[in-house]
Amino acid sequence: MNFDLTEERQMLQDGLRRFLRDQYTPDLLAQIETSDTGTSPEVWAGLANMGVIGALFTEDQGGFGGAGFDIALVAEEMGRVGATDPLIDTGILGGGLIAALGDEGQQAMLDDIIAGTRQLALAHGEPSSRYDLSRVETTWADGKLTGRKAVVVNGGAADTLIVSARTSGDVADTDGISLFIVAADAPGLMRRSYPLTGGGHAAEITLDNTPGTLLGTAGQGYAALAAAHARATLAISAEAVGLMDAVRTLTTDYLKTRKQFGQPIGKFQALQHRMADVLIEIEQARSAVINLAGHLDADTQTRDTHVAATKTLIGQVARLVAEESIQMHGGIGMTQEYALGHLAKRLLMVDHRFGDTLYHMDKFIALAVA
Amino acid sequence: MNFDLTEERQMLQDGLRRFLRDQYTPDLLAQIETSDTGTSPEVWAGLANMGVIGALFTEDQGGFGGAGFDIALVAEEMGRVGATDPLIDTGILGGGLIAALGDEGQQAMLDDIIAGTRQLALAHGEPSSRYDLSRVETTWADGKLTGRKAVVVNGGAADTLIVSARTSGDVADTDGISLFIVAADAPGLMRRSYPLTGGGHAAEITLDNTPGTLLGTAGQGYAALAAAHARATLAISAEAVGLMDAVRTLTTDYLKTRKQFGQPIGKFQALQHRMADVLIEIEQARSAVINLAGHLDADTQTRDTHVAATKTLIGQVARLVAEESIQMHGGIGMTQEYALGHLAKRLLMVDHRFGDTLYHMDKFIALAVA
Amino acid sequence: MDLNYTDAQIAFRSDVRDFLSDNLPAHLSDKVRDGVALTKADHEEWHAILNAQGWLAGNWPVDHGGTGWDSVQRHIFEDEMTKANAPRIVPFGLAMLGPVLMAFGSDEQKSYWLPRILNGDDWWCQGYSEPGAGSDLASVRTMAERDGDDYIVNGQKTWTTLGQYANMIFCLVRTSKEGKRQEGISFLLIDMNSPGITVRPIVLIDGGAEVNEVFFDNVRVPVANLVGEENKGWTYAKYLLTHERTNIAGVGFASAGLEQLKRIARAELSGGKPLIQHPLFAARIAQVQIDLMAMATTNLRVISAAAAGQAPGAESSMLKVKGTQVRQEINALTMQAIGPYAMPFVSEALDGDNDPVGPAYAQAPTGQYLNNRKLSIYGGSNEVQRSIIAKAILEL
Amino acid sequence: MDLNYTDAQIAFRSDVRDFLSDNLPAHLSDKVRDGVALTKADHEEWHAILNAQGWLAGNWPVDHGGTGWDSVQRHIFEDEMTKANAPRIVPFGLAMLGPVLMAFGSDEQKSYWLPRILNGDDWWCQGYSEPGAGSDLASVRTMAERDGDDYIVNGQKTWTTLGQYANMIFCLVRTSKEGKRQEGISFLLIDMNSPGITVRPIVLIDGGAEVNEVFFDNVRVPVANLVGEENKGWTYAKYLLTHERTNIAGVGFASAGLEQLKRIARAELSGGKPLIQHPLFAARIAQVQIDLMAMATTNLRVISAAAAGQAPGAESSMLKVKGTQVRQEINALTMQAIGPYAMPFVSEALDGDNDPVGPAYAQAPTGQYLNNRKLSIYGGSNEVQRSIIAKAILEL
Repeated sequence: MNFDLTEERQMLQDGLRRFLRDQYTPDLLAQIETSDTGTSPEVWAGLANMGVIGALFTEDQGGFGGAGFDIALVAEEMGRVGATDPLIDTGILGGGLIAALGDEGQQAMLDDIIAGTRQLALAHGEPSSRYDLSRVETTWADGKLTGRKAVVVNGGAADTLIVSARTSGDVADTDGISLFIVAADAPGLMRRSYPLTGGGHAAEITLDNTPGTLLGTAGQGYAALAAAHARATLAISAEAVGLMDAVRTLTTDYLKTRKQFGQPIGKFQALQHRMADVLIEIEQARSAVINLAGHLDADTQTRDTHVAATKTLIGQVARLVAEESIQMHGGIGMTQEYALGHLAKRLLMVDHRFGDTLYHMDKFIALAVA
Repeated sequence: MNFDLTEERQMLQDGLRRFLRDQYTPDLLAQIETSDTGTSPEVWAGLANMGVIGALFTEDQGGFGGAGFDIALVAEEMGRVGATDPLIDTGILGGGLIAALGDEGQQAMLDDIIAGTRQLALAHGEPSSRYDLSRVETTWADGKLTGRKAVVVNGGAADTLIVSARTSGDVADTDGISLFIVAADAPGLMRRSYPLTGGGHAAEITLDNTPGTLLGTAGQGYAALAAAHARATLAISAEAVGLMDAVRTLTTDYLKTRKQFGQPIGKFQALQHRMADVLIEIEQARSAVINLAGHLDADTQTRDTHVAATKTLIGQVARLVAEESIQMHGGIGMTQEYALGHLAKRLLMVDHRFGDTLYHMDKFIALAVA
Repeated sequence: MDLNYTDAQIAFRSDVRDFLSDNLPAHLSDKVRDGVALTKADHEEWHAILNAQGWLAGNWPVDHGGTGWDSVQRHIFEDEMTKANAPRIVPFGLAMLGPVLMAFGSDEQKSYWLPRILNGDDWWCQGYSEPGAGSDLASVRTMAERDGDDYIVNGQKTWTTLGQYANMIFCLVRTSKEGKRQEGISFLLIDMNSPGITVRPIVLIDGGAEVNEVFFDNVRVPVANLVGEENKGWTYAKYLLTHERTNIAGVGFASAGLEQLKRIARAELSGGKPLIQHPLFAARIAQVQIDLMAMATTNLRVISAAAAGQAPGAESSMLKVKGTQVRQEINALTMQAIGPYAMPFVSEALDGDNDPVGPAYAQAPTGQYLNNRKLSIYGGSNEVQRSIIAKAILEL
Repeated sequence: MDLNYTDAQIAFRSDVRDFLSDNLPAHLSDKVRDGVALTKADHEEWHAILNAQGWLAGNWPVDHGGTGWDSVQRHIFEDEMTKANAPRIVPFGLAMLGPVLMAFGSDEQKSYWLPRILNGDDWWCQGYSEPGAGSDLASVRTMAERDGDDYIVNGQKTWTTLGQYANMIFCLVRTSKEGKRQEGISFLLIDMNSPGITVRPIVLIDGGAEVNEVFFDNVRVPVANLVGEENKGWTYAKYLLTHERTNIAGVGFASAGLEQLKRIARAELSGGKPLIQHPLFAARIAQVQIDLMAMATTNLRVISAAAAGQAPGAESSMLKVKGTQVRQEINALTMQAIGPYAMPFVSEALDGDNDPVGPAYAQAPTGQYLNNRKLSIYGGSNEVQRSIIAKAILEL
């Protein structure tokens, strides 16, 4: 048992933290917010150069890591600055599925991904699927895809999409889901891209007899989707912990400097005790992320139990941290201009990807309680 | 719309409050605790003399009240001193069922009840029925009852029992439940009486070919049981509000007098704010009791919606008030000798009669959400 | 004890309901229901309709053109308004300034300003808060120095709601630095078109700009615009705050929000079934509904006491805290209900200028959740309310 | 980062498990599982078994007869002990006094008292708390005045756990009123059979009497029983408190409690189905289980840091608060699980002298819930812990 970082990971963390701190200035955040993609190409190139995208892949896949603790480390640092770069979408979901299922030709894409020259998105969720991983209505017939995909994060900027479709079975069956590689400029594909609360962009995607290439075995896509979502859940959970740390630091600093009724408001015991509770819950969240990172490659039942436990706790703590921090800041915490707003919104939106507290509580009950 | 007491009720409240304050001395409580019944015959006689038992019945039934607000008023005052007298069991459940269903001969018992000379108990719950009102396994054959009844409050002291039995239908059907009047010394009836956490006594009752007289129409007992339980739920909820007031007062007084680190602990802002939250919730509980009292005679759906809402809230606030009060008292709050213990325990046990927060939350969802 | 309304009250409710059904334009109630932002013209249209009926000034006496309603009637009126998704009455002139002028204004001020408020000739805004003051309102630093028949005003106000629409602002200004901080404050009416006034919008975390900073740079204000006596403004300010506190619980808003939440939870599917049937989500709805049922009665208890002439005390602090908790929980649940569609931020859709992403009902909840974090911050933060409760009721 | 135990640690766990399976008497583990009170003889029996194995003093070095285990081994040992429902090791001599004597006692004191602790010759209790002091331990008022080769002790201690079984007590006493309050305190070992000592049980709200008041009326104590230097006792007391804080999270207790809760929730029926299938109750179990999973890892992080030689800081305050919350929630859920049978109070059933009312598993939960309210009060209340966190970590 050892909770220290290896030397390599420590170096990656130090370098990445320094890089992000230098890059993610208020100016950059403002610039990103009004950009077309909600991200910065320069930062992306920098991340690729540092090997950060590669850290999400194993050596076999052409990367330098790929373990749960690599993903967690990278994502937590991204969260710490409120970064909006699509590491999850291009790296973990898109790249991860290609690495897991792709044939030799398809695997070749990984080099571009790791080099930062190819953007991906997973077009899986649909307007009425909510968080259900197996609910797919998009159809596949005569080599063509038809259907609608909802809130596809990075869907507007991606040049390559992984699209899920139902090739057999009932609407919510786990069997019968197939994955396809689709070029973003393929015929019949329409995208409406829009900004997201908390940063980044997503797209509504319509497919109308759009050609795609099968990725993996037909009808057998679910297991790989579930594994990719487990990894993505780890990433977003670790990102949330980074965001929590940043929000907490901002709040504690504010409590020390802001004076009211003649003293720093951090001297008021009611606020002290509430901040202590916030801190305790952040430590809980951090431990939950460690649990998931350490069990990412365990058997499916163990992995999914930790996915459910971790994401439930993250969603709960995210709300607590965001709400308490805004409340303790008072009016200034309500303004767009102040740094807190972006971080708090990004933290709140974590509960709206890869299943919310309700969804994962249900999963946990089924896996570990009853 | 009017939230003031009528003059008659104001007088009853004043008199009852004075009487109970004089009677319920620490000595009396200590004496009751070691008594065989967990109650005081002298207080009971006094309550009867004051017309307090009569206030639970309408004029038609030989009483002087019987409305929701009469029940709430009396029960709240009882709660305020942590009284253990079986007003709910003898008056509302036992007496109430006889008043609702009894023939002329059976109704004659009401005079004794109101005069305080007859003790009743409702033997309805069974070892595996938990809070389900329709789950009855006790049988009735050849004029004789056979079965087991669990945690029958006042069951040891009662001279008359109302016993439920299934005369038709499936184990949990609402149809097919019949009620019987059974003498406590009837053949085949065995009682094991024991003290309760928070005061009073209950009994495990075994019936083995025990004779009983039918009360009301055979198989049609459920509606009257449900109505009696609605009234009993109002009573125990109002009692809980009285207990909350008493616990709150004790705690605020303690916070003002107890000094630590050089000042009264009530000056610590963290405790002030938590006590403010406690107070807010007590006011919520008080309003919930008013809601139920005002809708006790409404249509069944409305009545039951308020039963469910009120008892859910009462259970939640009871736990908050009890736990926060013990915590703020520290060590002294853990001791049997100090007045808080009895009140807090009685308050906590409210969630274990007539359905707990889980049971009533379910009911409320079915009645008012879905 | 009687939870029933009197026959007269029931008849009144029926009148209000009929009026709303006949006179509330659908293009306004649709916007309110879906959380679409109202324009200045929308507000003015609705005020004019109410004024024509004589129902615009629910808390004004009849001789000033008000309704003369008691607190129960006002409650019934507000209740029906929210249920019908009517726009709320903009409070600055009607609920805030009006009562102060009636109590402390000169006859000239009353006869000039009060009719203009009813007729919508002026849009008022409130100049109370200043940067860095937070809940400590008495720390007014905006200065007003006497110069002949004018005051010269210098300083800054902030959190000025809908100041971008206003042509008039009522301000707390410092006219003396002597004595206690509360003693040198005056209550001044200022024309927003005066030279030297700059209004700068503050964008909030929901992307909206409903509040503003207002800067005063040597602004000349006629002494005739002083309300009451110089240096007595704190008294008037406190009087205003008390009046502002009616409907502090926001029961109507909460009820309307709960209805919208249930509507969405019936439409959204989770695992193929309506979300409202999900046991854990249903339990969270049930919890807030149960809390709201109790709070509504606490609110009626306070209103009923007010109708009987009792002044509301620290009870309003309790209603503020609980009301905030209930409304914010409804906001949080509604945001949760819309699932992934809580993420898109399409501000144009909320202005009605663009197609929505996802269902129409999914456009507003995230912004409303974020915006309503303010409920527990402004008007005396919930922390300040808890301290008031501890002091005034618990005597700690 | 590696969540796995080393091979050596896995082998150690297996040894512990085998030992417990072979040597833990069923009559003891049954009592622990069902929450039946252990007698003095029960404790002594179990201590003797562990001592024979050489495993009684998990936190003592080998040269004093201890195991020399590191913090991970101690954690594994405690974890297996709780899972097996073994009686906890009575901490007063082993976990509290022992380390103080080793660090600050004279050679005579070490060679006399330490073996007696291992052999069970003495039953120690702790004389720290005094009436009215609460979490303010330095306000010691029990006086020890020097008289020749003795101290004369007068005063009172309270909350003395299992003092009724003890023949020895270690006490904080005041030997000087000079200087700061912390400076005049000494650490004294006192024979409970000395003339002038009276022990009075304090009955707690669960009906049990595990704590006591201890009165000292001119009690003579040989100066030889002074540990370390006179007036330096506060240093030793703080040292002891640090050592007492291992296993502060109570992960093992929580895990055992969660298992018992699930066992009961599978047996209890609600609406004809096992209570554990009730969605709202299952969600409450899930919540506490999720909290416990995270806390167990936080605990391991602290233990692992300790094994690497880092001193635990305010992290133990976080573990104290969260550990308390988790255990108290499990207690509350267990009490809720048993339904109406939470009400009977049959103390004889808990002593094994009477038939239980209702199922056997329903006898203990109400008492345990009540008794464990103490968890957030003693050992520095959770309020004190939050203040420590705010100061030490948040630097507020």
